[in-house]
Amino acid sequence: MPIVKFEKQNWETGLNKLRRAYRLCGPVEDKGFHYFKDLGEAELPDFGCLNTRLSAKGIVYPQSEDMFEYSLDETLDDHHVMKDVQKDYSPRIVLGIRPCDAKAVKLVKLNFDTADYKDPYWLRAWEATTFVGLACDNPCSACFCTTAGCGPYHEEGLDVLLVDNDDHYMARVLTEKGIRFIETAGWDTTGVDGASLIEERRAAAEAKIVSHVSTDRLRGADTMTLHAAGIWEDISFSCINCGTCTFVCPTCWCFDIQDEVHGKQGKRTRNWDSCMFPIFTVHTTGHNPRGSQLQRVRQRFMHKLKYFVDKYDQGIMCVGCGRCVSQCPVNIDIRRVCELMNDLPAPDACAAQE
Amino acid sequence: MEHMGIEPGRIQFSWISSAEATKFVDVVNKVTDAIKELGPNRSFVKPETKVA
Amino acid sequence: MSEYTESIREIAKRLLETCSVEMIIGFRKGTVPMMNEPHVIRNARDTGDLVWDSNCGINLANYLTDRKENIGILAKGCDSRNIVTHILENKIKREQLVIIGVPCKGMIDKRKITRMFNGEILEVLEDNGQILIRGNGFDTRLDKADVLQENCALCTHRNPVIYDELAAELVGEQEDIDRYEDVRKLEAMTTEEKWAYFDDLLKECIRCYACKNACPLCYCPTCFVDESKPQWVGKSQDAIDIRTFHFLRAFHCAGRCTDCGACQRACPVGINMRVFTKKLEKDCLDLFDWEAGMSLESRPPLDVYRPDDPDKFIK
Amino acid sequence: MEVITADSARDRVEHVENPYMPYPVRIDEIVVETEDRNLKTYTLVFLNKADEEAFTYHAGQFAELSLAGRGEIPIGIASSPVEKGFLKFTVNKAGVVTTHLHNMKEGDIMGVRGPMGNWFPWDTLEGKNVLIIGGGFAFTTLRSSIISMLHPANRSKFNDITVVYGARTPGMLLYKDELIEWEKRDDIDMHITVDATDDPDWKYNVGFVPPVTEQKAPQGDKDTYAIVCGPPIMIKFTQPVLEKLGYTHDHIIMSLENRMKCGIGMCGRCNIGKELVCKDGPIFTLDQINRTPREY
Repeated sequence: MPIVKFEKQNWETGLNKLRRAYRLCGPVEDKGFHYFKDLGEAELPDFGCLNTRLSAKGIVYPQSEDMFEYSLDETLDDHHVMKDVQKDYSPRIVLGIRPCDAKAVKLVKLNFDTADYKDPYWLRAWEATTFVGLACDNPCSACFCTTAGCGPYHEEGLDVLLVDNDDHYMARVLTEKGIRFIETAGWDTTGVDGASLIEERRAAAEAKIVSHVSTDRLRGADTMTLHAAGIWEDISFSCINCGTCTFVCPTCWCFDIQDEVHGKQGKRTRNWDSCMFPIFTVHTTGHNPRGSQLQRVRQRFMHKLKYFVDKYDQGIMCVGCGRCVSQCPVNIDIRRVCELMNDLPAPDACAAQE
Repeated sequence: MEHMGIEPGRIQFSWISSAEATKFVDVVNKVTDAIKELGPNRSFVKPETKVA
Repeated sequence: MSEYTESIREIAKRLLETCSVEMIIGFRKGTVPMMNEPHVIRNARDTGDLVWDSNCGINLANYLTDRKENIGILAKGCDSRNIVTHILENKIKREQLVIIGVPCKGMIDKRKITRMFNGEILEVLEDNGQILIRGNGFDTRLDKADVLQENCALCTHRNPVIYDELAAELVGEQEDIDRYEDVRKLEAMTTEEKWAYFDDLLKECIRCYACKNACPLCYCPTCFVDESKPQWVGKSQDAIDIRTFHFLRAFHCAGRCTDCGACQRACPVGINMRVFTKKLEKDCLDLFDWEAGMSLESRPPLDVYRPDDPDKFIK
Repeated sequence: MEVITADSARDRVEHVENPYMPYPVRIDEIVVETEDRNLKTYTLVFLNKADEEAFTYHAGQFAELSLAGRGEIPIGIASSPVEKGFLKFTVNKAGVVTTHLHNMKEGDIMGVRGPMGNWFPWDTLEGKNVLIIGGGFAFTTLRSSIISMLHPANRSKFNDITVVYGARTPGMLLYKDELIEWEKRDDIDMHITVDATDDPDWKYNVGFVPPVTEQKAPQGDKDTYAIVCGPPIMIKFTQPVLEKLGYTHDHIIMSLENRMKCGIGMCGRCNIGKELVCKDGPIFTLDQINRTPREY
């Protein structure tokens, strides 16, 4: 893969050229936190942030999104018939997405792009987007990406990986989309042999990661044993059933579908949902298969660390971004839970044979 | 409501016994007149959901 | 306040060993700086896990709702007032509880401290009214008084109002505190300014409901935001729906809120939704001379009638 | 036995377009099924002929009924693939969507999205004895199955067909005319039962489904499969009866229900373990269910 180099002083000029062909989006500070936002005229992404408060998943998968519109006016020919909503799927660039968030997009794609069904909203937004990543030289202490199948210089899901190097950026161009990004920006790029430098920097960044998880025994663990294990009361006691962990998580994808009517005009929308909410699974009869806080907390961790592992064979459904760790209001820590699950002794041989 | 930016006077309270029919009519008239004078509420309305 | 830890462990151990309670609800040491995790101890030999410092801001009354066990619970001033409210509202029985009062010197504001530094904070310790902060590229000391949670800085009820045991000597209450400067500022705004202020306040809300779920008052089996028959509020990220959620939630706390700060502390995007509840709190104080959860003997203002009610419509 | 998952669904219609888009349909007929008027059967006709052709399904599958302005609800398909030109759904009035549906009238426009999920393992059942056990209003996809199996083109594919179907009272039985018709046939062994009745003319069984099953059902063996659909309490007491009769857990087939939204395995709420009830199910063998957390 080609590596090119361009001066930082030309960054803004390049972005201005890109604005003519793309919608730009990047991290912007607001009231002390960074969020991915569409960049206004002349607005620059702030690459100084450690990471954004919310993950980048909302770029491809907005928290609320219209699916259909319809009319209930029976004098119209097509009343009560669902119609597609016009959306902007013109090309877009996400600047400064961290490698963890990019890998997460790839994991989420497993859910929305299947052999049987394709989610048109997610896929079209994804196809329209070029992911320009920013390598992570100052990982946070809550990050555990290297043991979660990712890393500060990880390339999966990215079209370009930018490495900040003093007065210039090194860019590892990974895809066709990435080539178009570099060409459109018109930077004065020199092909360089930066592989060894990037490799060095990667090793240095990875060495800074202080948190780890062990996942080696999850795949082989018995689902029913994990599910019935005694660890869950201790893990779930403090949970207050808010959706913070799932909403800040780059890999959580659950959603709800809602109809809303104003006068005779209606819309069908979908909104992020959370397995932490009691009504997530409640039946019309009132029966709730996951009625207790313990059951819901267990579902979240079992989904990420066991069901997903078994279903897709692509590791855990977590990229180690550390957001849920640092933002959980009651400090439930997935690193601790993962260790507990991984360390759970296998059922003894006799029980397994039964 | 007023604290978060709704014009004063949109919410009114009254205590009317089920026996006080005249008072009820009186109060309803006064309230409707007062609200008509304020005109339609422009801020706290949701004519259509606005999402992505 | 970390010196409280030893005394709390001793009391907890004694209560469990003498079978006075089946469980102790307290805190264990957190896994990230400035966080502790609410924790339950059921066995006397585990009481060494309990800790107390300036990072115990979660309101533990939240964990009592409808519990059947006999419980020992740690209670700061605000926790104790919410326990009183829980008892008054029949969410727990006084006889079930052994309240371990923890005279409080205030909790530190994680978010405020985080914003003071450019790099990441790696370790926070406390030492005699000072907070020691070590991070990427800095190592510094701050006066705790300067980094208290907003509600703690304005707190006038640091001592538990109800307790069976005490983890330490009672502390002096803060005096000459102007609790409502922010509310008065808002009250002075024009209608349009108020509207714009709340628009800006709420624009980051992601409806994770951490505020309502961290609140010990929000224990309804089905919250109005979840109710579908009828559906009271839309579920999307529409600004009006978000505002409806926040101000209706605040109404449900009228006359019950102790300004414990749990909602603001829990919010992942840093919204100060206390500006809703504080207005109601101030009104309750001004109109009815009422502060929530101060005594088991008096009924809250919304469930009593008084001939001298200040509102004229009710007469 | 063949593991029943969507992966083995060879001839599924792939919705490459927009799997959330319902086909517009018209309510052609509404029949009140039960004396409490809480169950109505809707016959739906596609507005576009092409949609009808796209909607190829198997007995045991479900679809999302879509009501503009109210939402969607997953309902088992009660009509059979051998019945052409319409779809039938029997709907219990329970929640927001179904209550609104019960207030709709013939001629109204609504939507259908599907077909969804897997189906009863018809390939495996070929050449076998089939015992069908149903209770209450969980008889919809069983009706679909019976109609399909009795169809002249299909009947010879199966050996003995035995049906035990029960409801609280005679007035609560679904599809009464058809039940009586099947009762008269000699190529299906019908055992209709009610929990209780004061009707002196009632000529069928009285008693709960489990004991009636114990008396009337054939012994289980490797060539006999049981399909069980009904309320949880019926399933709970039927399972030991079937075990006693010699049915192994991989010969007991059940249809699960869970709260669903998307119906296509994406919204994430209906899982039991790693299986999604909407896409990997709703049909599972008891053996499969045993290996899954019971979160349904």
